[in-house]
Amino acid sequence: MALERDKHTAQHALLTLHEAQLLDLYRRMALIRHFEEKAAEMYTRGKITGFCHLYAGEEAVAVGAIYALYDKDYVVSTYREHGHCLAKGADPRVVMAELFGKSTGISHGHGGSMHLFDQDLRFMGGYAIVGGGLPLAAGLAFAIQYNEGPEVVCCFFGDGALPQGAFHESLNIAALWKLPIVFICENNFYGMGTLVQNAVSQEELYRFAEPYKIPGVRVDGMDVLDVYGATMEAVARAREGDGPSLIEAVTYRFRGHSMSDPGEYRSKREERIWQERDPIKTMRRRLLTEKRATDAKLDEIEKEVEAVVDDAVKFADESPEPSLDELGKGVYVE
Amino acid sequence: MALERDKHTAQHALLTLHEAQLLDLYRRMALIRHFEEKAAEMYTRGKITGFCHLYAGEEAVAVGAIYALYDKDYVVSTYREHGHCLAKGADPRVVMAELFGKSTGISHGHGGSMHLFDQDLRFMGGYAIVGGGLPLAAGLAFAIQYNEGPEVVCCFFGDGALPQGAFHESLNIAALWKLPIVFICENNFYGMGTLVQNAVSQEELYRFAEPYKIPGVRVDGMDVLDVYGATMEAVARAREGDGPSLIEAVTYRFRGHSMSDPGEYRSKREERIWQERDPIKTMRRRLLTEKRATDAKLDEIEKEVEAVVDDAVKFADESPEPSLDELGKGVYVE
Amino acid sequence: MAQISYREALNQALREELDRDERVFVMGEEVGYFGGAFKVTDGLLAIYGEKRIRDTPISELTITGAGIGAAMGGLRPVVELMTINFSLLAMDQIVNHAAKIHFMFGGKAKVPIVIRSPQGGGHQLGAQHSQSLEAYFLHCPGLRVAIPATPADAKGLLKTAIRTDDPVIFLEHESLYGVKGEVSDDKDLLVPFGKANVVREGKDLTIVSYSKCLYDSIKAAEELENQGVDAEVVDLRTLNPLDLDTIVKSVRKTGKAIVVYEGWRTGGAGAEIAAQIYEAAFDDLDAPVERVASLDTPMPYNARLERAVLPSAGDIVKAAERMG
Amino acid sequence: MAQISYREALNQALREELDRDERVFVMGEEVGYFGGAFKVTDGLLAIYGEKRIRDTPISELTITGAGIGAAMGGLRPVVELMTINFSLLAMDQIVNHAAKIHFMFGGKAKVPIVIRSPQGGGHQLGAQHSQSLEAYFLHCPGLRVAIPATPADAKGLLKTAIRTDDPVIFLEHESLYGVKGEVSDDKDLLVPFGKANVVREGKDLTIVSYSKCLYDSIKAAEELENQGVDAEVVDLRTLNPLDLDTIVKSVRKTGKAIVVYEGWRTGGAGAEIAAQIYEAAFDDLDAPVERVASLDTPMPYNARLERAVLPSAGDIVKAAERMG
Ligand SMILES: Cc1ncc(C[n+]2csc(CCOP(=O)(O)OP(=O)(O)O)c2C)c(N)n1
Ligand SMILES: Cc1ncc(C[n+]2csc(CCOP(=O)(O)OP(=O)(O)O)c2C)c(N)n1
Ligand SMILES: [Mg+2]
Ligand SMILES: [Mg+2]
Repeated sequence: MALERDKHTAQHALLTLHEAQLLDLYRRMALIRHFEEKAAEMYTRGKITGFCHLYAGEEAVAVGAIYALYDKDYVVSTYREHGHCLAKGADPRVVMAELFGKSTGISHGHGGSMHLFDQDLRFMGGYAIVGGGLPLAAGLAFAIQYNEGPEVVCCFFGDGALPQGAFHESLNIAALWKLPIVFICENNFYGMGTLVQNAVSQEELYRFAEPYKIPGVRVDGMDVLDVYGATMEAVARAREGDGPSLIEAVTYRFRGHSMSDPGEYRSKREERIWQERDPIKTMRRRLLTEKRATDAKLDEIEKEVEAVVDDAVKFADESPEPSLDELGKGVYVE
Repeated sequence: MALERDKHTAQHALLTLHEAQLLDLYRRMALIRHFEEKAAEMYTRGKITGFCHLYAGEEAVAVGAIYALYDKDYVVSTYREHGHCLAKGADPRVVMAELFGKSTGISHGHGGSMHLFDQDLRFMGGYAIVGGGLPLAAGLAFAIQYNEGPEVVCCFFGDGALPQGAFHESLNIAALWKLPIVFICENNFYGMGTLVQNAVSQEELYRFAEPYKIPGVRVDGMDVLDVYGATMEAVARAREGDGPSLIEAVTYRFRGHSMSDPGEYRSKREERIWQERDPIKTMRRRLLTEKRATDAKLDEIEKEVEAVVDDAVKFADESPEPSLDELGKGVYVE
Repeated sequence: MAQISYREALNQALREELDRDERVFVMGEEVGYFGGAFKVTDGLLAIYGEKRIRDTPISELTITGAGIGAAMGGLRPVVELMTINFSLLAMDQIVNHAAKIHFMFGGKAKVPIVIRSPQGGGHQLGAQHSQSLEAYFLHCPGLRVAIPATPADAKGLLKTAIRTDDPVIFLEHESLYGVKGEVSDDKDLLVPFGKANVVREGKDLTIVSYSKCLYDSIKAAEELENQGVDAEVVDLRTLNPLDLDTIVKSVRKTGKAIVVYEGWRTGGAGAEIAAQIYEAAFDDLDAPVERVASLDTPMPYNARLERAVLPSAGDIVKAAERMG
Repeated sequence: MAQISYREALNQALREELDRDERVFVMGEEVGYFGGAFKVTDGLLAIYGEKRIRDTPISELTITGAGIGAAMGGLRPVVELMTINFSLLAMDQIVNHAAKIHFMFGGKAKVPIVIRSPQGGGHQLGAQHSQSLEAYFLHCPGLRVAIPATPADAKGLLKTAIRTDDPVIFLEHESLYGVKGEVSDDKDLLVPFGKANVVREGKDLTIVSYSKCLYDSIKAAEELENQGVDAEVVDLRTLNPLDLDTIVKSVRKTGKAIVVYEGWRTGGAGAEIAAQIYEAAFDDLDAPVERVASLDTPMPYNARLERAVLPSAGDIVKAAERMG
């Protein structure tokens, strides 16, 4: 599939970002990848249960988009949200502990893999109802506008969410009220086993922005700088009061839909093609080619994040489970 | 508001339709108008209760569109459906009896003004949930396609339904599966007291067809021939297996939202402008100008439909109410 | 104290809370220029402006969801769903989101939203516009359910709802908006959740009810008085929390209970209330709890049929007679 | 007769009905190429093709509504909602449309749709993916509600559901798909709606249950046997129609009843069943009916907490002990 957007944004980002920033982008992606690989291992070993949807392959989207945000900006995500949560600054320890169902988990073991949340980080939650996060994100953006705040909301969802009524309703309300929100559709071509062309009557998903009179762009979701650049533009627009945008990030999940899906509906060939476009390898290649980093430095980062993830597993493993005394409690604030 | 579509379709229809057909169109519109005026009177006299949403002013839409259908084609409508039901061939007696809540009513007095239905006429119901009819209509179209039938479905809904999720979901599925359906959005500028530009981020509603890759056109909903012509095209397309279309018919309701709404949110001036575009007067003028009918003939039709409506009221009035013995029955088929 | 209508009482509560707390805002279809389909929000737009009195498109799912999001973002939304029938379009946001978020995220998120909506039959609006759906919300931990019968409670409970940090489903009744009663203008007077009101004392029989059925219950109690039966009438005010103590205290005294509700009989809130009465006061009961409710049928349009489907004072009297 | 799983039994029912009646088709997310999220429709696409085994976009409201429309157009749709949690997006089409259409249009329309959906907890899927929502559908006249526990009933009830002219909510349980049992291959064997099954006879206590809780009930009955308590176990099979006769006959005999259900305790189907038991057999009851159900809380992810939230055989035994 041809990407219609040219790469000048990515190129521009490469030129304007400092070396430390470029390495930071690399580090974040590497952290997510290692985290997800470890999560897969822990799932296989029975430490993690329930549904576990990994983000491996899609790191450039969360990292690139969230890098365009300030800390005070909000993120809303789906059940495939480990990456977004880590990119927003969550401590891998409490994320892994949540996957382990421990009381030290970011959602106190109540949420699990699909329901990470941190109010302080303004990571406003992973939601397991496809399309469910969009209205909430519009509401957060409404609150910002109401308070005349400078923040924006970045709302992630999959190609599978596009046919949901909530998509249309939320884009309409956001456009009508010029809410400060960036909708990021992670088009990884599949919703479970369903190809996007069997779910949406239009394959160029960004075109769904048109009737609402808001900008719609397609970016290379395997290129962290392209995602970053496009999100910067959309965020600036939202922050200036010019309303929402829709970004379609074309990407690919390297694993099955969840840990229990062998992904038999995809061809080995297709998987190989996309693996060659691995966002982390791509970034590494580019940093080396453009001489913005050395092999040694990047290896060091990989080691570093590996250690961080190992520590997170240790923390999660040693943490206690929530107490049975809590049973039936915590349902109401009051 | 400028109508972007030129009138060649209307002109073409005028030239190709026989005189009997033109008079038939006129008769249908006149029947609906008289019916609605009588319904208003009966409501004021307490013969009709509940919600009663009149179609006066919008007759050209139902009549023009449904004239493009065969008897076997299906119609799905809203709570403002007296016009569609009559245009589809319902006997005014049983429609009026339904409004009176009588057992002879088209829905046995169970439905009332908002819930007319006749399986034999393939008038598949008036629904009172805004947007609720669209998925049903898509399902009917699916059944046609499944049976490889020649029929099409014509689904009417208001501008107010456009922001509903069901609109998006239904257009997507209809487009994806190339269902034989014509979506007709009656844009009368208001959903209750809300102006369309305060509800939809795009005033040119037909543009919502674009992302689904289906045709979208705007027609003059005060011109029965324009509506007829555009619907003929959309129906032909649907019947040939080329899928759905979206028609936006720009129109105006001459009365309040329902009998209990004085319509204070609209200016007298605005109302006057639209009253001058009365679809029945327009048609009369045109038939006379083009010498396709005489004043006497048209007056005769008016008299005729008046008598029909008077008879309907008499029938309704004299009909019995459903028996209390039926209480709690009729909930299940089996 | 002034004699005002249920509608005005709600309007007053909204004004007072809008005045008290900048974070409170009202959102819904026709709440602004139109003043609300039932005129509950009449006049608010002129005072508070479009920022705080927000007309929305017809998008129940997203209006509700946006209210939840706004609540998570620090505001205190009062979302009006024009009638409860349309809440069925928003069930995902209500049940899967509003009710879950606080718990599911380990207690760190809160959703202080009020979803106001009128419900009920009696106006020949037919099957799709006459429902009473409190049972759905009662069967959903994480939600609070308030359902006032009187103007004073309408005001006091709405104020409490707005100040509560949990999501509240606030159910009004379409037939009650014109009902008048004494309402305090004390801006700090709240009616607490979970405190039922014994509106009539009696020793022979307990009639438990809420919302519009309260009036049928009172009327029945008056008729029963003529038959020498002294009925106590309890208005629950909120279904979650449910004030079982007050109910049980009454039933212990009278030995008989009738639960009156407008929802469909089967699976309605009255089934739960009855079950709890049995569980707490089985040995005190002289007869099985009677349930007086709507017949299990979609609502017919015809007025006579509709009247017969709905529970009435006469039905309550008959139930009392059945209990001997 | 063959020993097959609940999943295979459902699959067999679908095949037989697809073979029998050209109008039957299956529609839902992942029902085709993927074979169903729980593999219930596995293999059907290859046999019946895309026309009759239709994968859909993720649009629960419209999938359901389109099913209703297709039913009105003369087909016999079997719509799969991937899990019941997503039915909350389709409540408007289910409650406002499917349940109303036949009555509201004066009896001239019919909606022979089956909406199949798995529900239930126990797999650490958290608050948004572990619900049991039968109570919502029970509280909606116009719908039928089938909820099989065994492979034989899964097959027989699904066949009946498909042949019924009313809309049927057909609730499966995510934990039962692998359960095996004897299933007839008689293509004309239907399990009728409204006939409960006494799966274990006993004289001391009646345990009324359905779906997965039936197995907990049987296990509890076995444990109780060791304590010298002879429990009768009734599987309701359908909640609407409800076979009150069979329940009451049993309760008349035993004088004690426990209702076991996986939905939240408050406002659950068990409240209605209990209320009907009291109403029909008050004088035969030696103790109040016990309800064993899920705690009133969103489901926690943590496995230990989840286990404690769900009703268990142990809870049933304890309830029996409480009754003395
Ligand atoms: C409303 C709803 N319907 C169905 C599901 C089951 N489901 C979970 S994920 C998924 C596919 C979603 O695909 P997409 O949005 O593309 O996200 P991806 O998994 O590719 O990141 C489905 C159907 C759900 N969780 N919610
Ligand atoms: C889901 C839903 N929300 C709200 C309403 C209340 N309501 C009835 S008609 C209406 C306005 C609809 O306007 P439009 O679709 O433009 O149709 P028109 O009345 O102009 O023909 C509203 C808000 C409803 N019936 N259903
Ligand atoms: Mg996807
Ligand atoms: Mg309109």
